[in-house]
Amino acid sequence: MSADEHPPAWRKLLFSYESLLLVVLVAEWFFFYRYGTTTNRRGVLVGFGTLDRQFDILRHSCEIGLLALALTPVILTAGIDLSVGSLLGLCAITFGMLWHDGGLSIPVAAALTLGVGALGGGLNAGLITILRLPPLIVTLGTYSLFRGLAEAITHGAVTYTDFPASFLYLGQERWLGLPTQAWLFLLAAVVVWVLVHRTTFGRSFRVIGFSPEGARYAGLPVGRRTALVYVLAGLIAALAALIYTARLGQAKADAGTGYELFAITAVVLGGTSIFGGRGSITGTLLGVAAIAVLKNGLACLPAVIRLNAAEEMSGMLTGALLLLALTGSILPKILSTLRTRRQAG
Amino acid sequence: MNPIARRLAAALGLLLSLTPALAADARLMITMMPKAKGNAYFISCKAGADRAAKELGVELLFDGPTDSNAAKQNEIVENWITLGVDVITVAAENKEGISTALRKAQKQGIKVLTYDADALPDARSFFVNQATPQGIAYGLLDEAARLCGEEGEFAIITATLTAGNQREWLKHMDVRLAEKYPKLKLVAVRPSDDLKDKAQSEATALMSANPNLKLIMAICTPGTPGAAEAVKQAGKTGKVKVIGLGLPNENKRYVHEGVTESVMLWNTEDLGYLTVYAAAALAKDELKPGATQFKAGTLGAFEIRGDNILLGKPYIFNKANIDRFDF
Amino acid sequence: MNRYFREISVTAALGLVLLAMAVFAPGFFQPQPLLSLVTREAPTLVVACGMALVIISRQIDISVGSQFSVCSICAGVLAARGWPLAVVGPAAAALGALLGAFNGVLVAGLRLPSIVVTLATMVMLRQGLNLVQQGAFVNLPDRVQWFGLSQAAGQWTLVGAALVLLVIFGLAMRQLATGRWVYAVGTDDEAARLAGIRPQLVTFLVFVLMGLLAGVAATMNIVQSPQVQPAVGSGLELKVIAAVVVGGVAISGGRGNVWGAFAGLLLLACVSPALTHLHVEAYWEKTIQGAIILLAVVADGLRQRKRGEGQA
Amino acid sequence: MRQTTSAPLLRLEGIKKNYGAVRALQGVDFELQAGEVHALLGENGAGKSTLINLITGARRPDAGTLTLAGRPLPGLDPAAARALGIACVHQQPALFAELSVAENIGLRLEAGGAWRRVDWPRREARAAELLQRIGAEFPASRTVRELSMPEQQLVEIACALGVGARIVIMDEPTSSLTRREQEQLYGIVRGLRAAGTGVIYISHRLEEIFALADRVTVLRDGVSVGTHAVAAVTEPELIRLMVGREVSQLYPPAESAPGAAVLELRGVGCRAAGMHGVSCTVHAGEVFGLAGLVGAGRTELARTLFGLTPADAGEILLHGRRIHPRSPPEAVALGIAYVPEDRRRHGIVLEMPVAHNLTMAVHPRLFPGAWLRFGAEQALARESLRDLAVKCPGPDALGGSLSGGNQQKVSLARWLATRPKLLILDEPTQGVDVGAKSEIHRIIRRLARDGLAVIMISSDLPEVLGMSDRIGVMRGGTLAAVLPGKSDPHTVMAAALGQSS
Repeated sequence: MSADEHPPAWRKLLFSYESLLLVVLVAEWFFFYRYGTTTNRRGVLVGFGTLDRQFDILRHSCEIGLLALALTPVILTAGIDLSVGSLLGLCAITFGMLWHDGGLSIPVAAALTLGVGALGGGLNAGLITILRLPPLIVTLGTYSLFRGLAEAITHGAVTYTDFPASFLYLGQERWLGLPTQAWLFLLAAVVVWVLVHRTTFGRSFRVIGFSPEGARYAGLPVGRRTALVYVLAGLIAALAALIYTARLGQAKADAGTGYELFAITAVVLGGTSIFGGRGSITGTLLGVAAIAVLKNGLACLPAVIRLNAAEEMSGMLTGALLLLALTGSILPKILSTLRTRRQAG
Repeated sequence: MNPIARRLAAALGLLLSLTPALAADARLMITMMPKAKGNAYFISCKAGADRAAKELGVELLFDGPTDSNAAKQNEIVENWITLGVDVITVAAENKEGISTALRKAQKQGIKVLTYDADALPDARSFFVNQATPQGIAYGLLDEAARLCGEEGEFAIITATLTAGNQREWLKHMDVRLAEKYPKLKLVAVRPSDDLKDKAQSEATALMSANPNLKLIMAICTPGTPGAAEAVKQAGKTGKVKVIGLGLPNENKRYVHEGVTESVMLWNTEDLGYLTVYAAAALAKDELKPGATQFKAGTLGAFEIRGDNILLGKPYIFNKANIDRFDF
Repeated sequence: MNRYFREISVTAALGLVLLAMAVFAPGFFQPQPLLSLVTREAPTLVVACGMALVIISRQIDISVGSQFSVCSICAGVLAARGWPLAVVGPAAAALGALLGAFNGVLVAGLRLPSIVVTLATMVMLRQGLNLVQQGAFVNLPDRVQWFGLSQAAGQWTLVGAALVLLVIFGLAMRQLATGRWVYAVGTDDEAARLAGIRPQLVTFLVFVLMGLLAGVAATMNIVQSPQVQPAVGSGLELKVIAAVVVGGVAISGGRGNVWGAFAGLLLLACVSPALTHLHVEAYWEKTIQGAIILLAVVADGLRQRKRGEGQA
Repeated sequence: MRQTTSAPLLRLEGIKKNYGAVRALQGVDFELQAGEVHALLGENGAGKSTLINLITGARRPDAGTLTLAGRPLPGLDPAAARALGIACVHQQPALFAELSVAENIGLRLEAGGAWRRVDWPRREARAAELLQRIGAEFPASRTVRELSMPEQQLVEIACALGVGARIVIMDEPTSSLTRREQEQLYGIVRGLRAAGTGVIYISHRLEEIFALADRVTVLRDGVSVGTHAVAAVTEPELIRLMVGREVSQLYPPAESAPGAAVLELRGVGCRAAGMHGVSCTVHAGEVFGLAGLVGAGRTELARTLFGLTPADAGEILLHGRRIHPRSPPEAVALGIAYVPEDRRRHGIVLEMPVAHNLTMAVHPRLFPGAWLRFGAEQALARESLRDLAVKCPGPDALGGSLSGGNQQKVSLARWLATRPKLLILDEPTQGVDVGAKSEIHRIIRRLARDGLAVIMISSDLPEVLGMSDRIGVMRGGTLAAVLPGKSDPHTVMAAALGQSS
């Protein structure tokens, strides 16, 4: 998690947080591959090792993955956005409504939904940049607001379904061997990666994260850049909403409840500093993968299945992993202080 | 609490000493998915299911979302598909949502059965029908009407505003109200987020907001004791009647105190028991479309109407009979 | 009294709401139901006091909801096994303190960001509880409810207890050196260190206190009904944080007090029953609560701008 | 001149202190008599602040002994130091922004247990009395966040007085005080000395030391290179001791003839910043010094020109064209550069590599289409570092790892990279050691010679007089007078204070 995007020397790369995370991920994967794969009574290979399972993991982690992508720039600017999950819900039902009640064609409805997402992000952005309010609180408010609107619009009741197969293809079929939404996710990842690591935008995000005052005095457009990350977050949340709707074939006001926490967890696990400035998209992707593999892998362990405790255990382990990652990230600091102490005493 | 200790020990033990994989035992593998794992209703279903599994000597996997969540249900079903189980039985949180996953399972040659809440007909072979949504709705409403003398105000406490089955019941009730009980007035529908405490607060507010409220109907299991507690604390026992869905054990004390008139529920243990038996039969091709009857172990024969295996009429638990049940 | 502008304005807003209720739905003020509703909020108030402290010390704790649940269930289980409340209560408090101490060690000791630490502990505690309890209710013996007192007596005891705690914290935060230290640490921990205060220790103790209060609140909650549900207290953290922030406690630390948090809590808590009384459909609830939070912070923002602090 | 034979109040012997690999102090001896003002001199990074941290107990020495009035002090911590009557006036006040002045003072002074009751009336009274003693005009109930920098400094001093300290350490106390406040401070210091308090006085302003101190100890590279009676040394000697070399003359001569008008102000004002009716012209190739008391509106004017607080009155002309910068980006695009006063908060980003700091203001030009070009960045960085002879490991070193002087150079280099038409320097040499100071002066000169219009804000009167071609004097938010470069200090001071001389 180095602050500069320079293509780092192999040493730096080797000892970077990302590579550590990669090792964890691979270890995880092989563990589950070894103990989560078997052949069933009919002699068919089943469990974690199967290609289907791997694709399912991919499909299941796309929405949270997207939200994590959306949150990384936000957290780089030392901000936070708790409202992405709720916004996903709002966008999902907006889409359903536009298509079902509004009678619009899928592409038009989708486009408008993205607009709504950007709008929702814009609301956060406005309150945070124009009124200079703490993001945590603003998005805590919109967290309730967006979910509330979603329920108010549908009276909580309406569930939009019967989407055309052409749309469901996006969430349930494969294209060029991969689940369709995986391609979209990949695209989004590349775009955000370039934005964060290869453009002056990403650079300014970090500067703002380290020192908003410094950024302002350096003549950077702090307001516009900060606004951008929240609008982008809203936009990506809307995209996630579309994929979610396509995967389940239904749009409902409770879509994406609690996703924000998973996303934040993934981002922080990926080595992005909650204090801003430090972090990388690669890390976030690895973080998402680590959590997804853990969650789905546990669900393939006989022991866990027999206890029907997959969700609980993955939750607990993810939490533990997060704490470990944090402690690990400050380990060097602790060691150095200890060393100086030793010199002193 | 040694069950806790046991669970934890088991969890760790099994995780560390990596048990022989599922394939090792050549038994049928039947899965059962509740709407929400934590929900006492489904826990008692599981009790029955376990009993059946033991009798039949099949492996039963019971798993589901901790909170009623359609997306998670799909993910778990898809996981089961890749685990290559023999039968999947589901209490669907959302008809359309789950069906996509279930069809996928059928394509893989996995038998699919629904219970408690149905999916789309083409996504499963049979539906173990404890009572049609209409049956539940009408049953509750008729009971309410009887208690209110077919007139006056009543209010409803639901699980969440978004819960699918709840909406369906409400829909049927509206119809019934319009055509049969014009003088009966539904003054409010309040969500309890499946939290007993919130149900209690809501009920309290409902009573003070609607002074001549005659009855509170809770259509989610945590809601019924919550509402009852509220009425009891408001000192309106008898004045405001409580009915609703609920398990005997959670409501016994209120029924005896006369706070809760009656609790409606089919025998959930039997539901679980029957479901597993049907699943096993389905896997062994003993249960085929067109059958009109099905014999489930110690419970005897059940009627099959179309592709619905009927559990029979819901129970009305009241002072008289509630002590005879323990679930 | 510019310094207490926020507290005053929130109280005023609360007053307005109550006034409106008095006009449009006087039924809202029937003593018994009101007492019941207030009693239901008593534990929340206790947690809110703790959260106010945490946020004043420039930290945050989103694991309180899970702590609350864990303490409730453990207390319930002990009570169900026939332990006397006199033991169960303190035990729950102690357990809470222990959980708080865990957060405290990570935040104060290792200096990890509290929002992430408590995010992790929140998930771990909640899922751990699900794992062992599987959602099953815990039935309590009758003597537990209302401490075995009459209902009215029990309710007044709980409300009284909550208010006493509120007053104690209100005074302590203003009148005791320790209370001021929390503010000092929340404003600038390095300056605090130079002033001879030990910020790490203060932060740690604040988290322990938060956990302890969660435990106390849990006990205050289980005595209100004959059953405990494991899902109890889910979502409590956001409710409390919102209340505290609406009450004028600055998320940036060092500003605000428990009185404001109290007003904020009441304001948010009366939304739901108020809607019921005004016969407004339930699905507006979240929207309105969100709007209140935003309104409060927007008010802050505008005021700061007027003071020209937005500049530079 | 006092007797130095009596047992010293404080003695440090063979003090060593390392931060990780950095060897901050390598054997420092220092002694302080009761009732003397002992100046501590040294370039930035010479180890002055480390020494203070050791005396105040904020840090522990790795080796060496501290003895207070003959009693050795092992394991000193802030609380203990305070109890022993050691007080420090920090350069950047370490105050609690959200709390009242009274409470700030109280938290520092009041001893006693955690569970004691706070006696608010006594707090308020005591604070008020202290503030009145140092002649501060703001009430004790005021929240510190609402105070200006110098006002906060006064609060610090009030704390030091309040402890009834036997030893008072003052770390560049006057760096942001107005002349009047400075005079007051001198009075206070003399008062302390008369009361038998030992004062350790740190400053970069030699004239101050000669006005105030009895003895002076010079630190260089973490070693004490000698203690002298002030009466017995001369400025050049001290400077030689500090930098270890002869600094020929502090102020390079003006060699350039002012060219065409670059900036023209006509009655410019900004209500929010409390600045109004500023009219003047700045030419290419001239250094336009801005003198005046702190709070007279100099920084405010700079911030207005830079678009941080947009002007709401009058007109600004750049090369004869009317401009109205509403935000820093606009100002930068117009060719206006502003090197701010507060280096660490505004000047550079401590956590980022020097290279990033250097290119921050030229993103649009250096990275067309917003695409980062690392090669170009490195090249530009190396070039800038070489140009201004910045001492640092390389472009990838973190800004925070540089010494104050070098940080200032980086902050300056960042703006030179924008090839500005107008360069505004705000206290360019504040808290910078003598060596770097003269280098920066030479750079400023060079820039002027190359035809840049430079506005230099400075509270260091000799600097203004030495560097400026013309001197604008601000008072009460407006430009009070424009004087020729070589005017004498008194006229400038008089203009700043508003007396007709």
